[in-house]
Amino acid sequence: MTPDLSVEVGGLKLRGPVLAASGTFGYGTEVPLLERRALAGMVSKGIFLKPRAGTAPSRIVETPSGMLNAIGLQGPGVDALIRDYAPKWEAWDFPVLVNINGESASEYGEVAARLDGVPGVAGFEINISCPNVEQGGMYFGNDPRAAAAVTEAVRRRTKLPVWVKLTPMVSDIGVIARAVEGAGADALSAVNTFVGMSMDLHAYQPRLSFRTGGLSGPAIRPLAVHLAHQAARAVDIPVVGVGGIMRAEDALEFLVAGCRAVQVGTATFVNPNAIADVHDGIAEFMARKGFASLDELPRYLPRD
Amino acid sequence: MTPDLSVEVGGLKLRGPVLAASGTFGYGTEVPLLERRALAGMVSKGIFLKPRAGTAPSRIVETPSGMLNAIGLQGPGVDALIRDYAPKWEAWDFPVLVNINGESASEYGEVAARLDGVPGVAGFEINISCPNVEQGGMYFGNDPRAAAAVTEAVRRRTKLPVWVKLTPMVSDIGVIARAVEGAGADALSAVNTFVGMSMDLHAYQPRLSFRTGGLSGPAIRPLAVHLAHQAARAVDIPVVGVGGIMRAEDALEFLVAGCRAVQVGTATFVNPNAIADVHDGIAEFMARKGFASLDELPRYLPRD
Amino acid sequence: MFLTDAPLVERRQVARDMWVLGFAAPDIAASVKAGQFVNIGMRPGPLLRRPFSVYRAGDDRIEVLLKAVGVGTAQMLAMREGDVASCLGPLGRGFDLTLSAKTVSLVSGGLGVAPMPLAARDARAAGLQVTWVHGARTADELCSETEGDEVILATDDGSAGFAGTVVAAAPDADLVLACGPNRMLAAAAQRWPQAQVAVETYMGCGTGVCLGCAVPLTRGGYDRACTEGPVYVASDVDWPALPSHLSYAVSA
Amino acid sequence: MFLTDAPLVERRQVARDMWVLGFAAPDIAASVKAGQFVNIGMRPGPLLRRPFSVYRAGDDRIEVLLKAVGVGTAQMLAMREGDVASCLGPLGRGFDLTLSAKTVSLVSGGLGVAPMPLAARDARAAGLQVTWVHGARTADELCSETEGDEVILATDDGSAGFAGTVVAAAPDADLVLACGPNRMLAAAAQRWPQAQVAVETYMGCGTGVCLGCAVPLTRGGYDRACTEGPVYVASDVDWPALPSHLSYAVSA
Ligand SMILES: Cc1cc2nc3c(=O)[nH]c(=O)nc-3n(C[C@H](O)[C@H](O)[C@H](O)COP(=O)(O)OP(=O)(O)OC[C@H]3O[C@@H](n4cnc5c(N)ncnc54)[C@H](O)[C@@H]3O)c2cc1C
Ligand SMILES: Cc1cc2nc3c(=O)[nH]c(=O)nc-3n(C[C@H](O)[C@H](O)[C@H](O)COP(=O)(O)OP(=O)(O)OC[C@H]3O[C@@H](n4cnc5c(N)ncnc54)[C@H](O)[C@@H]3O)c2cc1C
Ligand SMILES: Cc1cc2nc3c(=O)[nH]c(=O)nc-3n(C[C@H](O)[C@H](O)[C@H](O)COP(=O)(O)O)c2cc1C
Ligand SMILES: Cc1cc2nc3c(=O)[nH]c(=O)nc-3n(C[C@H](O)[C@H](O)[C@H](O)COP(=O)(O)O)c2cc1C
Ligand code: FES
Ligand code: FES
Repeated sequence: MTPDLSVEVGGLKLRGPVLAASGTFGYGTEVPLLERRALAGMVSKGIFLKPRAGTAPSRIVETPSGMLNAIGLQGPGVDALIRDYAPKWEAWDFPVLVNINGESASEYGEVAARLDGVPGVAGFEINISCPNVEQGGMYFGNDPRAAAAVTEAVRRRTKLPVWVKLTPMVSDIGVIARAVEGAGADALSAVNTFVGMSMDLHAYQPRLSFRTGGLSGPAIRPLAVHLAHQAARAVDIPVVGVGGIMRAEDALEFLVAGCRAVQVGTATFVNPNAIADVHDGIAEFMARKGFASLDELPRYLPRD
Repeated sequence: MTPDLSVEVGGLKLRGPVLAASGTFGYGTEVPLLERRALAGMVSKGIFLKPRAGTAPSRIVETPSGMLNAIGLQGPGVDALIRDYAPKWEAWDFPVLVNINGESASEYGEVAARLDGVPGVAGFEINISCPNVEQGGMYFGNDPRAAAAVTEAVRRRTKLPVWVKLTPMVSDIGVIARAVEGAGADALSAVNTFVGMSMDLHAYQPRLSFRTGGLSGPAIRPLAVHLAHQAARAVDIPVVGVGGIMRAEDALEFLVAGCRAVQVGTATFVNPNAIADVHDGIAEFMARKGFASLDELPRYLPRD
Repeated sequence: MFLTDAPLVERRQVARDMWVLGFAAPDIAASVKAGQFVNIGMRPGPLLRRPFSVYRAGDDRIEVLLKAVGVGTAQMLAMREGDVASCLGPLGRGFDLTLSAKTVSLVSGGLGVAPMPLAARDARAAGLQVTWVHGARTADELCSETEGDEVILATDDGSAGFAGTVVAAAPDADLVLACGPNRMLAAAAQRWPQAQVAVETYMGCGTGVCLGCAVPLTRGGYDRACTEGPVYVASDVDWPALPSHLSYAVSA
Repeated sequence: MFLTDAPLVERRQVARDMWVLGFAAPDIAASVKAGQFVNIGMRPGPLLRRPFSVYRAGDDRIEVLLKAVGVGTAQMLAMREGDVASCLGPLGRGFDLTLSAKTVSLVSGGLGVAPMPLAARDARAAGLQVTWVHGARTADELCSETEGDEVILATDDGSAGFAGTVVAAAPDADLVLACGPNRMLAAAAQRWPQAQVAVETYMGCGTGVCLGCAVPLTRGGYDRACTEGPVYVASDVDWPALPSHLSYAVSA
């Protein structure tokens, strides 16, 4: 018996529970080795309204079981995305969500409006880990009101599914999760990278030109599982787990912790077939345990 | 030329910059292999007023480049500490700080008062990552007012040095750092463990009996360096860096990031001589670079 | 306690999937007592050391017995002669053989046979008459090595020796030393409350400083398996509160 | 692009601390072009793969040239024959030898000699006359291997060949291919703006998806060294904005 791995998440019917995480899969036109049959969906690299050059090198540094990145949301802007990538996505057999960014709630809304209805764009993932210029550089994702305002601004401009990608840099992720659920989010992605720093002992300054970077990879997995679990306990909409998934067992930890699906990021850098390997490993686990569908997988979601 | 590694931190003159972190060195009576000459000081396992049994097993689980622990502050209580351990500490050639805990600000103060003046107790490290029962299970360390209240409660009951150990589970560690500095702290230790979770795929429940645990080890080092750096930028009192230090280079990252000293925790589990190795490696680095004392080490501490 | 970089000097198979690895570690070999363990670390490899009972000791070397159950043990079994692992030990309190007794039964299930060769050695040195009782799920999982002593075998499926549990198969004796899965030890505790049993817990440090290896006690509170244990008087352990399976796996 | 578990089949020293490792990787060997690289991963080992120019290819194997500069390279040099590494490649755009030219200078500093044997092979196949120019700090750091071509040597300390930089020692040619520290390449760019240079950046993926390997361009913006590079026309790179040393070390 081949288990049924299809899931429905935040308005999208997916053929499996494993998506490609934003910023780790480009626009889906690279990674030629990937066995696409296993890819349930892709979240594109984060985009702003206008083109952005990104940060100066060095942009990456490895850390124990992880890596810091400060890419600075380099990207061609919405118009080029519509022209160069969306037409390709239209032909693909899995949905593409666009990871959208802005320096104000209205800029987020504007990006969504421009992409709404463009063939090939299946939905949005709002990245609220961007600096909130209106509030003086704080992050939208740290403040429940700002997070809700961004979500509403996007919600008003599109009928497509809206997912919100939560930042882990908060004391209580449940508060933010409830705020964006209330503002109309269809699903949550948990979590984005953790802010970290690494010092160069030759130059006596940070190794990254941006000083700090976002930590991803297996190092953050236990933290991400906890945050995704806390988010799942706080809301009724589905939660998509992200952070440090390298193998099927890692993805299954997120699913058991209450997530409906997962995203794989850094693992793809190490293993271009990571998504297929994770998908196949989940199928193998389900078959071995005798679960016919993901609904049968036991979840640990105490409400206390 | 042998470099001078002595430092003064928050009211204590230390023979070097490397201390043993709380909860990873017991009461200093174990770790027989340790070359004590290199140990600048020890922070004892966290203590409450009354004895505590701690959490049920399993208490530990390994994660990539890290480990989760949920020991539950098992300990004999203040009276047994005074009777069984302080007399030993009195004879040692390095200072022992007691890591103190409480469920209310006044309990912290009470613990400090009982230990104040006990020979062998050189100072306190306030652990504000304890659940604040008065505020319904939130952590003292998440809230600047609660953190300041605890610091003041201890400050009023002792003339000994008071260090405050910050939790990383906050949006802006600078706010907490400034609050406890204002409340009379002599130094800050940054940081405690990050809350994480790991799921058992046989039992479909958390691997730790306490559900969640604190993540320590090299996995968290880039996050800890960033937080210690942010704390050092926010205050004028010294900051002691903690988190994932395995080797001298790791300690030097914290020192370059603005810390006055460091604590080594999980590394001792892996290498009982870790503290001596880190100390000796710092001395070797200083000699190689021609620095006569730690004051000459360049610091990266922009104030913007 | 010694900390040494120990080269692999020996490797032999003793049951299906079960191997003995020998490491050159003279100081540990000279001082280890039955029931004590070593904490083995690898670089590169998982962060924490892995605890293993010392299986045999002598000729400047220690031996450990293992199966691949996760990343650490798989990596150990992939070592080639000359590769080096870091060994910390001997650790913990071993079996107490100073008690007045004439006969001893060494009762082991599966990998629980690990401390028994040393136990047999020390028991004989103390003038005791030794009986081995060793069980496994099936015949080819039985450890093929003994020290020339009489062995009572048991298998769950009856494919060799007594059909049933090793605890049921064992004769009484003045002294019972037992090691195996915690579930088996709980059964042993029912039959022989005074048995000395070597328990397994998840360990952080192995040296008494982390309090990770908590063993729940019938008198209340927790002991450290690495320091007060891993050998306990069976009736001192609160068996229902001790996790009976530890099937956690670390991935990169 | 191929992903393959490649056993180590060869290992030889070619200068002080400098080694060539050969891996059995038939598909990569058959398709790699000069200036392309492979991304090598180890389990257990550091998280990210490590990029290496392909030094030679043929007989179902690829060779890479390296020194131990950190954990990854140290671990690779500790491999024994038969040990396996994961190889992903060939990656990147190599040297363009389709340009009309009669002579080519291969200018390399230190480990920058890595892409040159393949460059010499491909250049000869394109009918070009090849001159090697290879420099290092001192004589015993010069790579001892060439493909039988004429070699102009240079050392900073004058202990062999020309005393001075490799850029100063090199003759002009219709085509200049250069590889070495970014600082050396910046000097090459001054002298030969049209030279093809293979740059080094910190890489996340090697396959174009992470945008980590940014190369600042004189026309503004950034390229991906792993995809649009690692070979660039020297004048296209904004050298002051490209980090000239990458001395980061990862620890466990
Ligand atoms: C005192 C003592 C003596 C032991 N003696 C032996 C022996 O002689 N032979 C033998 O094969 N095994 C022995 N074990 C068990 C052995 O330590 C584990 O099987 C080993 O640590 C697994 O490592 P892994 O990386 O392969 O597994 P992982 O992938 O990490 O996990 C798989 C299993 O190993 C357990 N485990 C992992 N890390 C530890 C740790 N640090 N401490 C305790 N358990 C852990 C997990 O709970 C789980 O059951 C002993 C354990 C203890 C506490
Ligand atoms: C296209 C390309 C081709 C290369 N070809 C060769 C070659 O033929 N021979 C050779 O010896 N070296 C080559 N390098 C450099 C080589 O990749 C690094 O020396 C190696 O990654 C160091 O790994 P480490 O773990 O030993 O060092 P670490 O301890 O990680 O760091 C030490 C040094 O390696 C650099 N480094 C670490 N990881 C990476 C990474 N993922 N990408 C780039 N740099 C990194 C650091 O910046 C630092 O300079 C090449 C690099 C690139 C980008
Ligand atoms: C190089 C890189 C670039 C990223 N870019 C984005 C981005 O543009 N938008 C976003 O929401 N997340 C971005 N992320 C975060 C990932 O989508 C993911 O949340 C994070 O890496 C944790 O997952 P992982 O450990 O599987 O990589 C990026 C991560 C990396 C490593
Ligand atoms: C097993 C264990 C127990 C700990 N107990 C305490 C404690 O009682 N009080 C405290 O403030 N920190 C405690 N800590 C946190 C450490 O002191 C330190 O802040 C943390 O482990 C990060 O440093 P490391 O990565 O070097 O271990 C404990 C850590 C571990 C691993
Ligand atoms: S394993 Fe750390 S106290 Fe026992
Ligand atoms: S290394 Fe990832 S895009 Fe070049």
